[in-house]
Amino acid sequence: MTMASEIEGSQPAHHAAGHPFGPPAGPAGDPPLVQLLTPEGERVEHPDFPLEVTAEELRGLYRDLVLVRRVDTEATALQRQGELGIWASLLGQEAAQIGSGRALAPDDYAFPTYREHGVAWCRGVDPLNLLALFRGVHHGGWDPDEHNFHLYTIVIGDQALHATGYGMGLTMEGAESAVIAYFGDGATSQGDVNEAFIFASVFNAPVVFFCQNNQWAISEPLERQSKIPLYQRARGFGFPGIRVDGNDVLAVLAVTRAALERARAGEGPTFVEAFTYRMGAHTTSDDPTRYRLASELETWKLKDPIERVKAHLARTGQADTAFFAAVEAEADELAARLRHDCLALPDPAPLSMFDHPYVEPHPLVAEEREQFGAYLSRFAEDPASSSSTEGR
Amino acid sequence: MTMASEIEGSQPAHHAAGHPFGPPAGPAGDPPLVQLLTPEGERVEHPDFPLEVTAEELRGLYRDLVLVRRVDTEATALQRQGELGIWASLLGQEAAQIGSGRALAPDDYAFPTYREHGVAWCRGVDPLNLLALFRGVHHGGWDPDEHNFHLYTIVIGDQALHATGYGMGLTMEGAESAVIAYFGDGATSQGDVNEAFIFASVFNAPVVFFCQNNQWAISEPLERQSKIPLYQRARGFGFPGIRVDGNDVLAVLAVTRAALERARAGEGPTFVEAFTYRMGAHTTSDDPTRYRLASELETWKLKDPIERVKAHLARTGQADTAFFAAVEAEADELAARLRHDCLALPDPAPLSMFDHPYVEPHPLVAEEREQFGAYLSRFAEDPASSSSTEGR
Amino acid sequence: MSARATTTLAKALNMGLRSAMERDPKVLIMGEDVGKLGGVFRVTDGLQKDFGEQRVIDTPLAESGIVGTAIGLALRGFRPVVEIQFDGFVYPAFDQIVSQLAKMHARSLGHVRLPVVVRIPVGGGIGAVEHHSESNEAYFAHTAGLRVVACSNPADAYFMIQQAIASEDPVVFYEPKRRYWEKAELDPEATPMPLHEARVVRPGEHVTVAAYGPMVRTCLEAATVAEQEGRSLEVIDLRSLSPLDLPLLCASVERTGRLVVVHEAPVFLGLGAEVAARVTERCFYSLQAPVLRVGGFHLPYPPARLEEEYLPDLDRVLDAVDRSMAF
Amino acid sequence: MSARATTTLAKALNMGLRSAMERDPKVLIMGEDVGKLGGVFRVTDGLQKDFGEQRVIDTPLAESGIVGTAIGLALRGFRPVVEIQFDGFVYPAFDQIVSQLAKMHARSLGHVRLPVVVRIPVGGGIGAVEHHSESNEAYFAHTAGLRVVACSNPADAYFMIQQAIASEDPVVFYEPKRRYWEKAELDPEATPMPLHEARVVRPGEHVTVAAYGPMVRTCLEAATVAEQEGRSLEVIDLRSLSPLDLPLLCASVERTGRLVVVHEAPVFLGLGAEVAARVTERCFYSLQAPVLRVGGFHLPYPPARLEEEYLPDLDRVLDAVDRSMAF
Ligand SMILES: Cc1ncc(C[n+]2csc(CCOP(=O)(O)OP(=O)(O)O)c2C)c(N)n1
Ligand SMILES: Cc1ncc(C[n+]2csc(CCOP(=O)(O)OP(=O)(O)O)c2C)c(N)n1
Ligand SMILES: [Mg+2]
Ligand SMILES: [Mg+2]
Repeated sequence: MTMASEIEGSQPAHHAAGHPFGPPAGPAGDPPLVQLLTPEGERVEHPDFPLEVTAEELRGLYRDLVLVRRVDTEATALQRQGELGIWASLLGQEAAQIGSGRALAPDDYAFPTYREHGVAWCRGVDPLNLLALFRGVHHGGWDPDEHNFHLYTIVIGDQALHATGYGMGLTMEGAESAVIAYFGDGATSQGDVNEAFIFASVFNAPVVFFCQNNQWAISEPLERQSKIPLYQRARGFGFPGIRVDGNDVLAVLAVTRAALERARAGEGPTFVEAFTYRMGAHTTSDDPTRYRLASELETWKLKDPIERVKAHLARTGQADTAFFAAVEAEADELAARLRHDCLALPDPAPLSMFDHPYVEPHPLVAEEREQFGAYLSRFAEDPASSSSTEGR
Repeated sequence: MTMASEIEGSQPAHHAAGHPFGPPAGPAGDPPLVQLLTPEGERVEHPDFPLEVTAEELRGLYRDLVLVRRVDTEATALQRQGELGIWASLLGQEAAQIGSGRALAPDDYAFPTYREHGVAWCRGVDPLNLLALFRGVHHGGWDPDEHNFHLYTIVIGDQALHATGYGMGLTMEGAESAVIAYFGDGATSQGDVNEAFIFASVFNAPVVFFCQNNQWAISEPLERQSKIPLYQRARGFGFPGIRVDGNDVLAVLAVTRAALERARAGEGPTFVEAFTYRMGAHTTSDDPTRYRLASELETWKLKDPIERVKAHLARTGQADTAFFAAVEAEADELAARLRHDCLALPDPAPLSMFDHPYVEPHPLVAEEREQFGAYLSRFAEDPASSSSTEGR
Repeated sequence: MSARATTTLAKALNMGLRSAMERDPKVLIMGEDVGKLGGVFRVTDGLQKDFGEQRVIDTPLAESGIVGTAIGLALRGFRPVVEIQFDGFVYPAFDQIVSQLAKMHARSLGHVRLPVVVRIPVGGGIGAVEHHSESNEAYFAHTAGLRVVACSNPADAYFMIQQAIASEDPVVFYEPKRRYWEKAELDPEATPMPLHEARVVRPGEHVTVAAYGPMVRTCLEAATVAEQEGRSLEVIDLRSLSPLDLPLLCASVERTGRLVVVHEAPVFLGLGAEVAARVTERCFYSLQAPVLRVGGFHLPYPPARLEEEYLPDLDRVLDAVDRSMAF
Repeated sequence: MSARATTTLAKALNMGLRSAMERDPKVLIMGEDVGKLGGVFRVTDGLQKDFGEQRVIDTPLAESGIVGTAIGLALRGFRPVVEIQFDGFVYPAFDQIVSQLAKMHARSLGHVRLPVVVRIPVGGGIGAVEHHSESNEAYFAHTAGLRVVACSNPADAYFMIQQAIASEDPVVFYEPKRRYWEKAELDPEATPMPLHEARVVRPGEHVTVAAYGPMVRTCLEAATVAEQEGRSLEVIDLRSLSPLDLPLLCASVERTGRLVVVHEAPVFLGLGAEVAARVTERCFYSLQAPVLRVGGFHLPYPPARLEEEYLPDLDRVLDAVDRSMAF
């Protein structure tokens, strides 16, 4: 199999006579999928993506996968218990995120959506920050430059342009690093994402467009966004697209590495479609039973991103039960720590909301802050003066 | 030559070893161009686009071409004389507009930009309307439904979505007509145009996306919008794209007809790139000497869209000098009529601006109208009360 | 359906949409997740099942695309009702709304009509993450060519959505998302008042308090508390933000001599600015105090744990009433 | 360069941009046709030639893309100055401006700074086709997180653009397009006043007239005429629309007792609404008349042959002064 077919899809080269524009375009069947580890945990080779992984690296990836899933489970539980306002689960997408996150060099920069908890993990962002965000303590408390990991972006697609601009900046500076822009299948329909493709292509920006196709945009299946496989979108913009098994951490690692390498080498953008599945609800507010069949989930459970790594590690003797138990224990510890720290998160002080609307002084903000401070102190001095039925 | 190569471009099928994503994407050289009439006026055949044209039809097309160029020249002159605020010339794009405009069936619907004077002509819109628009008398005075020709859209790309929505409506009604959306090369960079591709593809809307690639978006050459030929954009969205010689009225007619037929037959959208050249300035306000070489224009003059039809008609004896003279005379007459009518266009009455902001009554508009009316009458009664140095 | 049932605001909207769709086959619903899911707030629940995928359309995830194709559908004679999933996601469609939807009727010298409704769940108070709690009505109210309305209760929701759909002009229709689940009586047989009229929801003598959408209930609660302190507030539900029902407002202010305007949107150039400026111009000699405004601060909407502080509440309304009375 | 030369406003902007680019290599210019062409108004004339294609960037034709990538560049430490070709074409970028540019500093708890300037040639009066004559400053002034300024003369243009570029906050920078070719003296060595302060451009006694951008000259002309009629107008150039320089405004109104606010934008929720509401609140007892507003009508901007009627002019300003004096 040549890469070109993977990149460009397998469109028939000739059309039926009498149809000047060829046969009607439709789903192009099962396009090729780069895979290095089968769902059964068997290591397979791919001519274009050779990958050497040491046992230690492999165990490290396994640990990442397990820990971020545990963070996710704990966050979902915290939400159920009323401690978070909402939570967007990464369940099922661990390999896509850890594989791509671990492909990044320290100087590379990542632009996430709201679901990239696994990537945040790889970039050293304490998951407590993510809990704090979904708890409503802040909108993004980490320093992006400390982690080369931008803030979560909630408006679908907006960050694709930020990533592209950042990449243009890298090119101008002659920096040899790359940018990765995360987004979902639904996001491919946004104008901004397509404009990002154009800017990245025209300015040859070192950007990897990493699309986690988890098959759903809330309740809408992929057919609502595209009639052809998403990775083929890139060819309309003049750069390569490739589909990788998003539940295969090794394949994602290898393909993302290659794409980043391409970017760093000045060869421009690449579109990586990580073919995966949102195993949970869109967020804790969502009820997927309204729009999809339980059987779909069952099929995907057989392709679980963690199970296959575990099976491979065990089968090849690269890890023993003690290792698995240790990771499990570490996960429990992490979860307990996060739960504890989350419950201990102080609510921000009321007046702190006036801290950062602007860098420089702003008379209206200063005035409102002062007035509101005075107003609050009146209540503090004389709580009876509050007529509110809602307790403050 | 098979159509598939025209539709999909001629990307190499294999990549250099060691480059997992293939060779860096770049301009794909000279992609195939559908042509039925050479610049020298020679009729050539194309396997996918057989076209029968009677001598009468051909003379009709010639007449269209000459008349719309004449309208354009007159409008430019009127602008130079201060009678129009600005004019966007179609010079050089006559074949693209007449070829596509004449491909339309009466029930088809066209969505123009601000430069589609040739298409307007085909849809029976009196050019006086266009002069009035650029004179500043109105923003679009014709009834779109009377001509199945929408208003001029000035915001780049917006109309692509309107066309798509209209097409979705046709599908819902089971109507067997099609929509054509006009836009330029620059417009392909707008999010809205790309979103239109997505909606049209997903809803299989009967839309022909007709892109006049006139090589320039004001001062920006095509390289600022795309690294690959524009017709290839479509393949990223799952529908066919094709490049046609936009200076060849017959090729444009044949290709557009086929694309419209495809749309009417329920086969969805097509992207037609009419490869042409903006022979004049962007508008009368523009100075192209600042950004492009005169030699480029000279090259394109050799491919003039009208000359080749004239040469063909003359050479094949389908028209004689009397015919050419008659068309010339008709053009002069039309120009004289337009000039006369343009100069006679009354300025709209001041209060008429309050006529159509809303369909239904609106108290604020009514109040402002009344107050402004009263204010104007005060001046009318007592002009001395105006202190204005700018005469009213 | 039995008259005078008790209904949530969300359900009332659902009933209103259904009724409009039954009456006119040209009415369509478009948006993200409006089909099987019934919208993230379930406002379109069951409509796709009953009216089919051609009339209740799950669109690609692109707001400009949604509004832009809705305009195209309207040009073909349909009456699309567009759902924007949350207030903060209307901005990608801003160009289509402001440059096309608002202006096309004028541009065409009246030939083209675009009876499109853009439904926007608006405002905060639901503990959401960023972009899900915005109050952006001022942008659209400032835009000539649009009509902007906001419902505050189930009965209005039911009638106003139908009136908006029946309007030949484009309407931006605000739904107070934190009131979606509040119940009230709804008599579908009642005769609705005109879409663009305001309503005195509680008569009073000392201070007029004008609000709309989610803040109407807050102001009513403030009026109840104020009464216990011997202050009689007249609460007006503006309902229509563009155009404004000035006659009703001015009649009230001429009686009370004082006006407080309340909304969640930031005060600076919020709707209250226009109400204040216009009422002051008309009722200059009646006003005993300047029109006071209670609204959000000049900040991006804060994280959820601060929204209770950020949003105007009963106490801040009463505080403004006090300040007004002090003049 | 010789001090105190006479310069057009467009040229002054060009000089200001050049000076900022010379001072700081991180300053970039981005937009449609800003390179070889020098922008459709020639404001960036010659800059690409002198600073290269890496610093003066002709972008693809997509405003959201321009602002979105400018944000990315700012995240990398650049200071992009974005040109929007005409006022009516900023809307495709509205989401990036309102949801990202305005909010990212707050979102990041202060970690991220976005010193991006969005230049917008604004307003009518040049006989243009649709979308080329809009006054949309109220949208951005209502948006917390943005700063909004408007220059009215060459000297201010020269200094304000540099101050805007130096600002650590995002600035929407309005340029009065019909004044691009008006000349005035410019001393590049002068010490500029702070960016967010207003200026009394003509002192007076009877009525304060506040304006900004293209209307400042109109108001100065009105003041000249009024003087002949014995009326002394104090004309204030607001310069900064967000934040407003209220102290200066109020000091004037406290002296004159009357205020007329003038802008091209439609009156309804135009900047004058905020000025009126806020000044009335602060100067309630000083005002002899309600704050009156002169602006565009509540209509999509009309075709060019009607713009002279649509736009506020000297007579409409004087009419408002008369009405104010009549209270
Ligand atoms: C501009 C915009 N419109 C709508 C939404 C509401 N919304 C949040 S997530 C989502 C679906 C996103 O789907 P996809 O891109 O596939 O990402 P996923 O959630 O599956 O990871 C929608 C519609 C939004 N956040 N932004
Ligand atoms: C959204 C928007 N941005 C900018 C402009 C200003 N503008 C008018 S025409 C034009 C270039 C258009 O180029 P192209 O699409 O190739 O069409 P052409 O003018 O060549 O026919 C630009 C930038 C506009 N009209 N709309
Ligand atoms: Mg998804
Ligand atoms: Mg062009």
